[in-house]
Amino acid sequence: MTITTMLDYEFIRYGLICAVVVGLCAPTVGTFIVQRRLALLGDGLGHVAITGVAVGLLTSTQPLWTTLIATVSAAVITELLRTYSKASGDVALALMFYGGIAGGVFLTSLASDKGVANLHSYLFGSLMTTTREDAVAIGVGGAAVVVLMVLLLPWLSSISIDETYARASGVPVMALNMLLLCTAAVVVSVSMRVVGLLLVSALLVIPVVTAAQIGRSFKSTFVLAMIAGALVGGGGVVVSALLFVPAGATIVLLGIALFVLVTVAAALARLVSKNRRGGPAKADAISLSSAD
Amino acid sequence: MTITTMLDYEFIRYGLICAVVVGLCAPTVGTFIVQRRLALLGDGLGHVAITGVAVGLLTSTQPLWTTLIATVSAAVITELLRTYSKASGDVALALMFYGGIAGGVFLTSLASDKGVANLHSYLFGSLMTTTREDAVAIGVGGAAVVVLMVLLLPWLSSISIDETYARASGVPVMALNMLLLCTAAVVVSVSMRVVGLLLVSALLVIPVVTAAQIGRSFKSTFVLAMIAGALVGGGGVVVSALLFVPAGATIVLLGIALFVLVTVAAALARLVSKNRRGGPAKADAISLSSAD
Amino acid sequence: ACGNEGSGADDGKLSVVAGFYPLAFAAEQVGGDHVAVTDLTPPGEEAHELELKPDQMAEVVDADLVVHLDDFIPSLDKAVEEYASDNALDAAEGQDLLTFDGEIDSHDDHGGEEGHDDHGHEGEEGHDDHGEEEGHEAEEGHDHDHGSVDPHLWLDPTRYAKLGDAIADRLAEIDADNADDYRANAEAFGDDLAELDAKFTESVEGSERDDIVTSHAAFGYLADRYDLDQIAIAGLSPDQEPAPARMAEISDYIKEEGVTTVFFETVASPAVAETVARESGAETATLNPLESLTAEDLDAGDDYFSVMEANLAALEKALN
Amino acid sequence: MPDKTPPVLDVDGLTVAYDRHPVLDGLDLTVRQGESVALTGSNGSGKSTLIKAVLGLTAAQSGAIRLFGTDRRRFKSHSRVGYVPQRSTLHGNIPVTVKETVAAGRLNRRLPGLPPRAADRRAVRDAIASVDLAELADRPMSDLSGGQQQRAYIARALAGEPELLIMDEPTVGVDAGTQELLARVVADRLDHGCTLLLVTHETGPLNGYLTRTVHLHGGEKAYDGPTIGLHGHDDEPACLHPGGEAEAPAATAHDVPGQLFEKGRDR
Amino acid sequence: MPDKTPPVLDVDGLTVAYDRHPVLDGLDLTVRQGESVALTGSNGSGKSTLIKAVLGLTAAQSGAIRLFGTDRRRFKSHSRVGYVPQRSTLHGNIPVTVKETVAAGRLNRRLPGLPPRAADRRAVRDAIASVDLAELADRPMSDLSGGQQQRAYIARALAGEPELLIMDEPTVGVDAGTQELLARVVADRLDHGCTLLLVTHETGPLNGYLTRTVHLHGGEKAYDGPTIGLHGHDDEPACLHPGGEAEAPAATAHDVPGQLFEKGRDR
Ligand SMILES: Nc1ncnc2c1ncn2[C@@H]1O[C@H](COP(=O)(O)OP(=O)(O)OP(=O)(O)O)[C@@H](O)[C@H]1O
Ligand SMILES: Nc1ncnc2c1ncn2[C@@H]1O[C@H](COP(=O)(O)OP(=O)(O)OP(=O)(O)O)[C@@H](O)[C@H]1O
Ligand SMILES: [Mg+2]
Ligand SMILES: [Mg+2]
Ligand SMILES: [Zn+2]
Repeated sequence: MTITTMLDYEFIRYGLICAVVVGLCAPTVGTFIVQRRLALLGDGLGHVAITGVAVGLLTSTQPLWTTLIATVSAAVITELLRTYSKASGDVALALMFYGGIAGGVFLTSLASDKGVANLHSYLFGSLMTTTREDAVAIGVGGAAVVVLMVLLLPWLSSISIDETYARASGVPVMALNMLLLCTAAVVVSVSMRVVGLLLVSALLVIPVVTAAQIGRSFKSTFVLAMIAGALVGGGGVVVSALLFVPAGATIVLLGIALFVLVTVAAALARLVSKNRRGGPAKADAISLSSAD
Repeated sequence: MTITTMLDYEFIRYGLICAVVVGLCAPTVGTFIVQRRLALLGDGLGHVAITGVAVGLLTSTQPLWTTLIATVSAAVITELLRTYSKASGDVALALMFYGGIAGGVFLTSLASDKGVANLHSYLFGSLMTTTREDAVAIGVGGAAVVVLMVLLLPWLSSISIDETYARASGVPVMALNMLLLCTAAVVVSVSMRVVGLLLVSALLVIPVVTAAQIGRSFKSTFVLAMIAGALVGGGGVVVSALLFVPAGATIVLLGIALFVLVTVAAALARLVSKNRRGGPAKADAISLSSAD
Repeated sequence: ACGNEGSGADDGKLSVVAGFYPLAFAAEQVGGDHVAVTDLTPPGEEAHELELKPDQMAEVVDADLVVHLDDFIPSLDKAVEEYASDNALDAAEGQDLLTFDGEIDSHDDHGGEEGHDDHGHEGEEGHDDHGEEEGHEAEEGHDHDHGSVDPHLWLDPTRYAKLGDAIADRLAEIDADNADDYRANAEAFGDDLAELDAKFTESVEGSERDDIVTSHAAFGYLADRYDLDQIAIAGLSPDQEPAPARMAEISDYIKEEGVTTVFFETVASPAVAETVARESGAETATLNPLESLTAEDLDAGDDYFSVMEANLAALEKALN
Repeated sequence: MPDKTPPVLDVDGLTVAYDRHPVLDGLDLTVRQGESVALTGSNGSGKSTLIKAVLGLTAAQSGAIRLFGTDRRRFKSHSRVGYVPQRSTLHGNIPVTVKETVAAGRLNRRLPGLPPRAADRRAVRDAIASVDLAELADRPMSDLSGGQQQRAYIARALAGEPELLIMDEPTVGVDAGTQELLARVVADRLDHGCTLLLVTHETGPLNGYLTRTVHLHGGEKAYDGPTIGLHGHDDEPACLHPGGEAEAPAATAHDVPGQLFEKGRDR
Repeated sequence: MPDKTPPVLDVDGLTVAYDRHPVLDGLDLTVRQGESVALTGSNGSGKSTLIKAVLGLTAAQSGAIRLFGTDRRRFKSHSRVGYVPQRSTLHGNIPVTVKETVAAGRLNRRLPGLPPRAADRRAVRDAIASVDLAELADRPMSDLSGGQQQRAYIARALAGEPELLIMDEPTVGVDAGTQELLARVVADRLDHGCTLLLVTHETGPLNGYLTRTVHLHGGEKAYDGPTIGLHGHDDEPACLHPGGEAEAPAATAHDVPGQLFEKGRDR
């Protein structure tokens, strides 16, 4: 396959659309998640989804609903744990992780004769098997999430940056926290069915930390993260199509490569500017004192 | 199987020994890990182990060695990332997670004709299939880890509590950090072959956060965590044997149940003592002023 | 092994523990009324993902015979090695095994064959996170923990018949009183399989095409026996996320060669097969690799033979 | 003046205990509009606890708290109260600028989901200028020195244009020049009818504007009256010199003198 | 006295820059054994940066730093230096008691892997007592008030029985009683030949013991000489009154007077 014939294939077109949309949308939620040190939330929700599917199969309910219920309640419990026990975010996440896995294993073993075995086919999508409907759903849902996050940016950033102050100044902290975590739960549960859990949970984090290496403010980091996510998503699909490698893993590795590149470049830039500091430093000082 | 006949089975005896030893030993490393907000380190190392096994199979090296090399270098990289980039621990972990998974997927897809397919049998053990040699190895290794952690407790706790101060006061922070993370890497890589990754990574965290709910100092939390770990490990094996459920998952769920119980009990105790504060409060005040 | 009171001893039957469905089915056919067979993999469960629970371990330890397939269920292998090495029968013993290399198809510039990779997931603890892993990735479902040797030998009736004979020999050793019954049962089982083999040979030999496109390479023995070309999309495991280039290549091949059907397996997600089918204009159909039967299958009275007949019908339709 | 204006903050029989340790014990306090109150007391005497209870950051065992005449739990006009916490610190992985930090103090005047109006932008800019951080407005907080960060937190409280300013040791680590600047800002706010409740151990230019002192000791008010000795070690005025003008009878109930008194049982 | 004792800290042409912003620019500073030096300067003038560079917490672009005559990078007798950071805060999931916190300051006198000796235990106990926290020694730090926590950090620096005490605004939030207590502790240490380098904006009992003042401005020493105006606003003595006795010529290079001077370009 070459770069020109690639788009002749429908499944590559849809995969590309989904990758770019998830790349744009996941970091908008991810910025707040990363700020509050919950970088592994996406993965944790994925683990809980296993229990959700198991419950769905056991009770003969549509697994999508039980998954959503399981992940949203896990998000709520994480938040409550964080708020009311002495546990920090990562501990709440870890409890969710291990509880999610162990719960899934336990339930399957209790009722293995109900077809519960086949959990994973309810859980994991693959970028290359997305359909037109998937692409439309992801596009519409993704746009809604982006709009919500952008509109609430100052509020969500204030609770992520200094929660105690936000609470003292009357921001509805609990409600916003729940909104954020539930949005994350919905984004992860829905899009992992389409693009796979690895991809969505990695795109929640990697573009954001990449952007944070060069961003100078919360807002610029937010925007840079969206750009990085879309770039890595789109680029990964193209590279994987050219190189005969799986798309999801390629996107993630490309994201990590970009992170390393940006981090090293930023460090070098700092070093260089330090060494020739005589110049800009003086200029700086002058502009500052004249402004005084 | 009943509680009396249970110990007639050799495999239950060995499983019980391994569960109790891992229950005692994992929290000693875990206390420092949890204090530095790296609660998901164990799971992350497990993900990296996948890449390690893949490399071993591709290069026809003994997978145990490549796994150890992979997890130890991942631990080192996590620490370097945390120290030199602006990323916090959870972000470093997330990069390791997703990099580990994606790397494994990628490598397997590149060379699937080399028997790489069979990754998991190199990775995951099960408590119920531990042998005498496993039990001996785990026992000796576990004891060594406990001794090391106990001897270095003040140093390791000082770098976990206030790393900047420790650095300023001449504690060899980098060396101790590396020692800690490498110990964690070795503990996880070795014992997941025997008792499973879920079990060892969960026991790294759950007993510690349980203990932190009632501990009043670092040292008491450390000791309580060991007790909780051993209790849960041993209890879980017994319960799983009686109830015909998988041992690993049972231990983890039991651990979470204990955490919930302790947290609720501690919260209730606080509430009660608040409401009857008139009594102890006055007494307290008196003892304080008379001591003055 | 301790406590060898033998769970089957109560009613005078031999206790036989089998790793998963085809092994259990063969043991039942051969053992008849003289044995009580326990299938360690519950209906509908992925065999490779099995974590042995304490009570199952006790069954393995106490069994008169354990029938397993080396490299298929890692935790069972270990249990057998430690606690039942004297009472175990490896189903692969004495069989002419296929490796994935080359034998299965010719389309593999990049990783094709290999069949399965492993996966384990919900099963044992470990996996899981693990499970995750692939999970993360792939579409999932069925999978296999086998190295470069293809374990699905029961999909070739002639090899499956040899397993019946091997089980009969072992049972005869253990329970000399009923040796003749076991040999007779094995012979009858072999006859049924020979009949099935004849049906396959007949309908496949006369068919227009000999390409079978599957979502992963579980049907190597079937292809080997009946001279078919197996083209596996994801190459290895159904868990493995397929490379887009591979999917495009197979779509092109399907269009060029006029292949009509893309097969997926009962337990695996059909997503990859459906995508390739959509892209190339082919249809999808199921082939059952028979690693386990679901509770519904069993309730409906299905067994190895009826499922193989269904597979045959699907093949006939696709190849003609 | 104090007696004629309406009460802005009304604390009635407030009791707060952490675990088994009582910190505030039936505390009464009324602050009227336009007053400027210094809240003093030794370390651990419960000053921050009082403030946290008023802001709803700590649960009280008993007692009532009214803000602008409304019970705290029903109080919704959060923009009327500004808050500078003791020891704010940075955490999180993403850089946050001074402007973004200060803008968080203006959120309680904005409608969720709507962009800031011109007035909001101006208020943020003015607040930053008033602590002399205009040149650093777009720099990440993590690049700032300790005192500069503290000034940003003060600006955050000012950005909401509050009527009641509650500051917990706000001038900690702030240099003398900026303290004087800040004193002028505070004076200006007081002129506009703003009310001030300020915790302090330090002496400094601000103290000149604090006309009333409330001194906590042993979970109760040990002194409540006019500030004595405006310059110098004025953070403990009533206790070091428990003069006749103290209105609180509690002050005389303590018979421990000077130094010891300050290191008493309430730590 | 200062000129006769050996230098304890010797900073030579120290230059530190963050990103493109130079903070210290070829700074020279020598502190001799037994001196007690106040390090002053407005917010952002580089006081903490200087201290961090001395302790190896910040990389310097150029310049040499010698501690007790040894280059900082080869300096190994860490127990000779005690440090109180500006704004220590708690983090982590596990409770840590006051005693455990203070014991961390003693580690540099212990051999890794060995239990504490009686002297170690005594030093920790004495340090805690010297900041008047004995009764709270076994309480978790998170239960303490802001000032109490600060006192624990001071005790941590004292626990190593250092010869050079470097404190970055140590009395921030510490009540007057404890400040006096602390002043006595410091006086006692000075009597025993200890050296003191202390950053401060505040006035307080400690300042009486600070005989020399180094004032930073624009990345350079603006004043280095005896402390002027011991009580009062003495954190900016030389600049508000750049008297003739200033040894640093830099002080006269600035022609900006009073107030403006304090809010100069170095913020
Ligand atoms: N990590 C950093 N990155 C970039 N700039 C920094 C960093 N730390 C400090 N600075 C800048 O360096 C300058 C000096 O900071 P420093 O902390 O040394 O000041 P200070 O004299 O201690 O002030 P304060 O009295 O407020 O504590 C400040 O202008 C600050 O903005
Ligand atoms: N979260 C907590 N848990 C338990 N006890 C606490 C907690 N916070 C404060 N305390 C205790 O309550 C008492 C009052 O603390 P508070 O912070 O109100 O003091 P403060 O007057 O503000 O002191 P400072 O001048 O040091 O800031 C102290 O004795 C402290 O030990
Ligand atoms: Mg306070
Ligand atoms: Mg400073
Ligand atoms: Zn298979």
